[in-house]
Amino acid sequence: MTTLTRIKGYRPQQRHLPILATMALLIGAYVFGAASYDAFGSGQVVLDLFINNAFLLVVAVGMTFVILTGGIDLSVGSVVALSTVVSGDLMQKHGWSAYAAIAVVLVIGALLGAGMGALIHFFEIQPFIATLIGMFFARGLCYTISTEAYSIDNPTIATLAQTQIPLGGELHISISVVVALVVVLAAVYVLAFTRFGRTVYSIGGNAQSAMLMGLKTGRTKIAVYTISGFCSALGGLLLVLYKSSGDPLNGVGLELTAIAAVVIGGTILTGGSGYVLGTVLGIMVLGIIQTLITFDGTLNSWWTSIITGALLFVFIVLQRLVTRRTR
Amino acid sequence: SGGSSGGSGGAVTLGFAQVGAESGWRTANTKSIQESAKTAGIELKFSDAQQKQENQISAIRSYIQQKVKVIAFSPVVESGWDTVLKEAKTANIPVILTDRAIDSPDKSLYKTFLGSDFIAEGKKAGQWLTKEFGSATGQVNIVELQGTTGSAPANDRKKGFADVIAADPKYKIVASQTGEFTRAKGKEVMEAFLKSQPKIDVLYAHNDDMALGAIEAIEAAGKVPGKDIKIVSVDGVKDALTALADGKINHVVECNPLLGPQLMDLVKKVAAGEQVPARIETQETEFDQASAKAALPQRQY
Amino acid sequence: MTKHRLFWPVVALLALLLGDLIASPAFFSIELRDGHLYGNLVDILKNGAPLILIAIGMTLVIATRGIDLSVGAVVAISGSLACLWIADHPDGVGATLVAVGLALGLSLVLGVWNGWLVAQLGIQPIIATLILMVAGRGIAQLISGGQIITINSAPYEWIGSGFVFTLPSAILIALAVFVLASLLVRRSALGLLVEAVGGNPEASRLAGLRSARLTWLVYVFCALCAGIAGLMISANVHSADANHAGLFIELDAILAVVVGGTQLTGGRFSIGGAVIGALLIQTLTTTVYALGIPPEAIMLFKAVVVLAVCLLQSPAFRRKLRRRKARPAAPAPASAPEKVEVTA
Amino acid sequence: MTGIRKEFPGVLALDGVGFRLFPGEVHALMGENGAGKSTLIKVLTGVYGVDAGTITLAGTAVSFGGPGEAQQAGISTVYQEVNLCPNLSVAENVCLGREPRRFGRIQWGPMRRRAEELLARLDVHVDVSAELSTCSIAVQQLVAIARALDVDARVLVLDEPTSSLDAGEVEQLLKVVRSLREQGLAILFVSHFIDQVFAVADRMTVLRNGKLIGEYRTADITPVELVTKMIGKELQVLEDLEDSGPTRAEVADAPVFLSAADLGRKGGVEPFSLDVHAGEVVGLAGLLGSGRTELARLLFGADHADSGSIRVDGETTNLRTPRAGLDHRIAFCSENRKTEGLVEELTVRENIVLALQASRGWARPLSRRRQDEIAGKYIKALDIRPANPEALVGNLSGGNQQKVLLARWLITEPRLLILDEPTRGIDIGAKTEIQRLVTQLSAEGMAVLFISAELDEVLRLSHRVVVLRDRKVVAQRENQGLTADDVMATMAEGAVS
Ligand SMILES: Nc1ncnc2c1ncn2[C@@H]1O[C@H](COP(=O)(O)OP(=O)(O)OP(=O)(O)O)[C@@H](O)[C@H]1O
Ligand SMILES: Nc1ncnc2c1ncn2[C@@H]1O[C@H](COP(=O)(O)OP(=O)(O)OP(=O)(O)O)[C@@H](O)[C@H]1O
Ligand SMILES: [Mg+2]
Ligand SMILES: [Mg+2]
Repeated sequence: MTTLTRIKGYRPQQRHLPILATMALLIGAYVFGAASYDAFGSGQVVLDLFINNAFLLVVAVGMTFVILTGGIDLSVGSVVALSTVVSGDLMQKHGWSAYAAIAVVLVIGALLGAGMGALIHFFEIQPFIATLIGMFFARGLCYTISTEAYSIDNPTIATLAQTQIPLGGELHISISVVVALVVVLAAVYVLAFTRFGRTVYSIGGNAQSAMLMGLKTGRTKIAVYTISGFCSALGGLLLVLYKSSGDPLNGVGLELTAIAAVVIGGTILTGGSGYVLGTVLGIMVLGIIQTLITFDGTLNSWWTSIITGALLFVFIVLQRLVTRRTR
Repeated sequence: SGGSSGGSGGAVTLGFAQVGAESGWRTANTKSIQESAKTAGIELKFSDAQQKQENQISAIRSYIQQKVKVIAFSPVVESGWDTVLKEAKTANIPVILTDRAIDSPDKSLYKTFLGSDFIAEGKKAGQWLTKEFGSATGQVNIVELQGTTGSAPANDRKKGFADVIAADPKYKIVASQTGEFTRAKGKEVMEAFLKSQPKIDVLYAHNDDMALGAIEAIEAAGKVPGKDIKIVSVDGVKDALTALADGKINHVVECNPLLGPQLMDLVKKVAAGEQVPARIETQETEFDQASAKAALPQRQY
Repeated sequence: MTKHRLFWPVVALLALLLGDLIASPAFFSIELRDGHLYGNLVDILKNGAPLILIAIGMTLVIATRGIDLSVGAVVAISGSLACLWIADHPDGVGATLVAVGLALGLSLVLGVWNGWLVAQLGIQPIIATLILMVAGRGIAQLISGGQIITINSAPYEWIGSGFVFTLPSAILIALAVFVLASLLVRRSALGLLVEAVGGNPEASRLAGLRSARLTWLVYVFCALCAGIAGLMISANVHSADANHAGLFIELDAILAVVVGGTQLTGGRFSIGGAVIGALLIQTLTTTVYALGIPPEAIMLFKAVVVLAVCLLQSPAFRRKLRRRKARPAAPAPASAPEKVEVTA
Repeated sequence: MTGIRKEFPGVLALDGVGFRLFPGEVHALMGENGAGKSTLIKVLTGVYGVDAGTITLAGTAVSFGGPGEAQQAGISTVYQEVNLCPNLSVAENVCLGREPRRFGRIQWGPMRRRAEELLARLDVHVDVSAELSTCSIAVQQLVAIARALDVDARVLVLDEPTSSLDAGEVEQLLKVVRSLREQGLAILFVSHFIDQVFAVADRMTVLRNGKLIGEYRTADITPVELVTKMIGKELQVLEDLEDSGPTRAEVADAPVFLSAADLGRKGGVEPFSLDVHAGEVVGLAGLLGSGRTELARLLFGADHADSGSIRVDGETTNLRTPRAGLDHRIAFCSENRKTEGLVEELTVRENIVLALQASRGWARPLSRRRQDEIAGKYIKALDIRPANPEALVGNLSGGNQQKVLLARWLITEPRLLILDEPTRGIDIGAKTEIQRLVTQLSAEGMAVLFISAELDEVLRLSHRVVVLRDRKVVAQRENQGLTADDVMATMAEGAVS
């Protein structure tokens, strides 16, 4: 990487380094996979990464906003589950139309997020705790609605789920991927080109200063959690498309995966520095690790965990070394 | 490793997407599948989903990419498989379900189901109870240790049991709490039950591990498990059979994880295009003290 | 008094206990049975001991602005290794000591690993420890062969479910670690240095602190605490469950630390607060069982209780509450201005 | 503002303070460290609520919910500590919240240009797309001022805007302030530099210990009277400072304590050589960004040098970390007390003993009694207020925080004390005290490297002046008959020593 950039005579900005490093590592992993396993090199494997992780991507984008302000949102997994259960309940039990259910789910997600944001802003409860409460609350709601998974056979959902968008050759993506990419682009735009987005960064840089600079920090904080709640709800809906089911056990531990993706993507957990694009790459890293293991297909359960951890380690350490050396 | 692909050579390639390794039962299940694949000469592509349906789906997708001959998997949950199974169908790869069923109305998505029926297991436990306490007068106080809230075995074993005992009002579940399928939680919850419930006649545990934990709580409270409090549980792991042989548990309903050999037979048949029955139940029994003693020496897990 | 850092956590704990007393008067009954104390309160102490231990370790990690997600995995590894050794060796005090030594030794190594990633490579703690969290459970399963290892060794079981002078040995061990940690931290300069590193890492570096070494130390200590907790958990149920032992305990531990008044942003910490926090969480769990809250409602119940506890502790909330109460009573400010001056 | 009262737990910061500000005037708010100036400003702009009293703006009673609302009402403020976002670019820090937009989309190009313009007004020319954290504290301060000037304001509040600026920048700033006064703005100005205040203010209000002492027209009061009102007693000005130190000849005979040869760092300072004798005060002079801080950091080991070597007591050593510097009894008191100096949530006592404790290691704790003793001694010596060793440093006034930082390094009894802007934000009483201390310590054999934006101060204290320009040591002059103009000239165009 170092030599590559030097040849071009292009010095990447310090803050872009983690992203470039991650990208290079991803390409390396892909090349390695394609050389080692048949069928890995087919483009569909890359597209499947997006198809399989579309919902996670949306959730992680919301999480990126929160982490950029220096906060954290532990409730995302539960809100995802709640969204799938509420969709199931409304469509299967109460016979609602898909669109009405979708609207309600998104509103619920946003409201839950706003509630947590309000706890954080008005009562100065630490984000970790406030969203942990949200996590318990949303999961609890799931169980009260149903302890059993709904199988969703709503025709609209089925069509949305099974529509494949061909990309030429044998390649295709799903509608979820399109939704996820739209969310990513919107987030990139909001963070880079709107006053709100820059306020998000400034809060992460120094919340006290941001307040003294006269920025609307309170409103922004609440908004950030609202966005995360909304994204989780949307992620939940994509999961409904993915699995056609509403299961109260969905998304257990998802918050950690999302946080990990964001942080692997180069965002600093204390806030103020990072990019949505990094988050996309973070998801890809986690996805490709899993794909490599699946293609290998010889690992038993515990070796799967160990190798996942080891690959994570390799990725993170290489990323770290690359960014450090070029400094 | 790697580099081998499905269709090549004579060996049949089987892609198996396991739920995870969440319990000893599951590990025995995995082991049985891996070993019998070896003996049957089937090339096994194995993946562990770490209890996540998403992971299972993506594993199945990758099997489709790798063009394996047959796909088998133990569904994490019953619903949500239509999309990916349609992809498999389009790719002409037959699918076998193991251990748990799925609830898709489209039965053409999979060739067959091989596994157990959790509701039936709950029912068996209930039937044992009604036999055991059939002659008892007065109320029979039951405490129940549920599995992980929301999971299919917990839901079904609870339901099957409740259906049977509902027939007689003298059976009363006085306390029911989740023990999350673990010994530690089983013990912790039982400790609390023993304090909040003045009289407990029977403990029904959704799996053996919770029953084993509860036994320790009962002993610590100065009571005799199997006598003061009768215990019935599901699964049939070695430790539970030992406890059963010792009289600490009264009845165990088996849920057999060793379906590897049966599965490999099916895989070969399906790969050869033979017809197979749509549903195959694994061979399962129930254990009492005598049969536990007899079965113990050969118990592998 | 209300200014003391532990005041509100203790109030929250007492309030929860009071709620229990009202809901179920038998909750507090304690009797002597088989030569040891028996009752819900004893259970809280005994079952809460592992969480207390981990919360103590986690407090120090959090004080340096870190976080340790791998404690659950360390619990599983430590328990599995100890039980594996004991299952393979004839029982006795000697085997138990070896097993404990092995398990704690391995925990130490795991702590060194975490410390290396964080302090030496400079990887963000949450990710650095995530690696071990993921891989560690696999290692535990590798050790145990994926099966629950059941053991039968009285000396080992004593760690988790024994009694000393009618009191559960687990809580005594936790108490000992607590006293030791408190002494170590407050009698030496460790506490101050850790708080400085957590409060302002760059300033601490420029003040000549060896922050890498300190960071290393806290991760090792945390892993050791988790290792002991792992022994306790496995000893309590006479078996090692690599899959479930310590699952999600990191969340509970972090919650305990934060409820105990330590900020996740590092700096000032309170080990005593973490212990209170852990007891609070365990009390909550026992309450759920004792009151017979249905499993579907546990999460909602927890959400409500934790919310109440946090609001109670939140100065901002109390301020707002007071203002609301004060407003109708005294609408006019005490010293009204006599004359209005025109400015600007 | 009338009858303002503000109480913090344990501290009555403002007690019945009134204050008037008219359009088209510059009004100075004067007082010692901890008098309540910053608090008054924060109350005015809604950062703190008041316990009692009223604020009237243009005839209507107002009460702002926060700086945002105050800004909307036309009050633009530069708070005392640099309150900007280090992770954002300079341009953004200038424009944040008021970015030029089209259809809600931030126009980055115009924004950069606007920031450049605003900074140019203050004669600052930096790369506005650089991250703020890469800029020196002085540049940051100027950025904060530029930000405040950007608002379409009726009232401009400047809380110690000049504390780390050198003469040139100050002159530029005062020029801008005067022109804004012409435009009819009401300007509130806080500074500990009496001459600046007299140069620009029309009127002044004096606070002492949170109480209003009085309001005076600049024309009616002399500097000495003002200082007397501020501190409540006569101040003996220390004119005889220079005589108390060792003479130049003595110092030259003293052994060399530290010697740097071709020490340099890419992007920091170019390789330089420097000898510091025991008991010698070496002053560093240079313009903003000339590399004084960088040089100091290399000598301490805060940054790692790329080239050259350091010898301490004649032995070559490798100062890789601050810890190594500390072990060689070198102390470095950073110019940036907020981010590089203090741990705000710890107490005064804990901050004071931190470096000493670090050098002893964790296993040899200072006893509590010893800590109290040390803290008590320096609280008294430097007049830290409130005189409570258990107060949180974050709650102290800016000047008092600076004193705490100084105390931390003094107690390590270093052999080389590097002071980077030690008098930043310190009132005159304390400033003379610190200068006296430096002279005294050097007389006792301690070497001091003294950096200050105030050339006078440097000249008064130093035996030798090292001049930097464009991150390069351009001259080393014995301070014998050296005048400020001489040094200025060297700083500006450079010369061979
Ligand atoms: N948040 C706070 N909590 C407690 N005390 C405070 C707080 N802020 C300020 N104080 C106290 O109020 C008093 C006035 O402080 P202030 O910052 O207004 O002084 P100042 O006049 O600006 O001094 P300086 O010249 O050093 O900046 C000081 O004694 C300070 O310790
Ligand atoms: N013109 C500039 N543009 C961007 N960064 C600068 C500039 N000048 C200095 N810096 C940065 O500011 C930091 C401090 O520079 P340095 O502190 O050595 O200057 P100084 O002589 O101490 O001046 P002062 O502290 O008065 O600004 C360094 O990290 C340097 O990279
Ligand atoms: Mg001030
Ligand atoms: Mg400087």
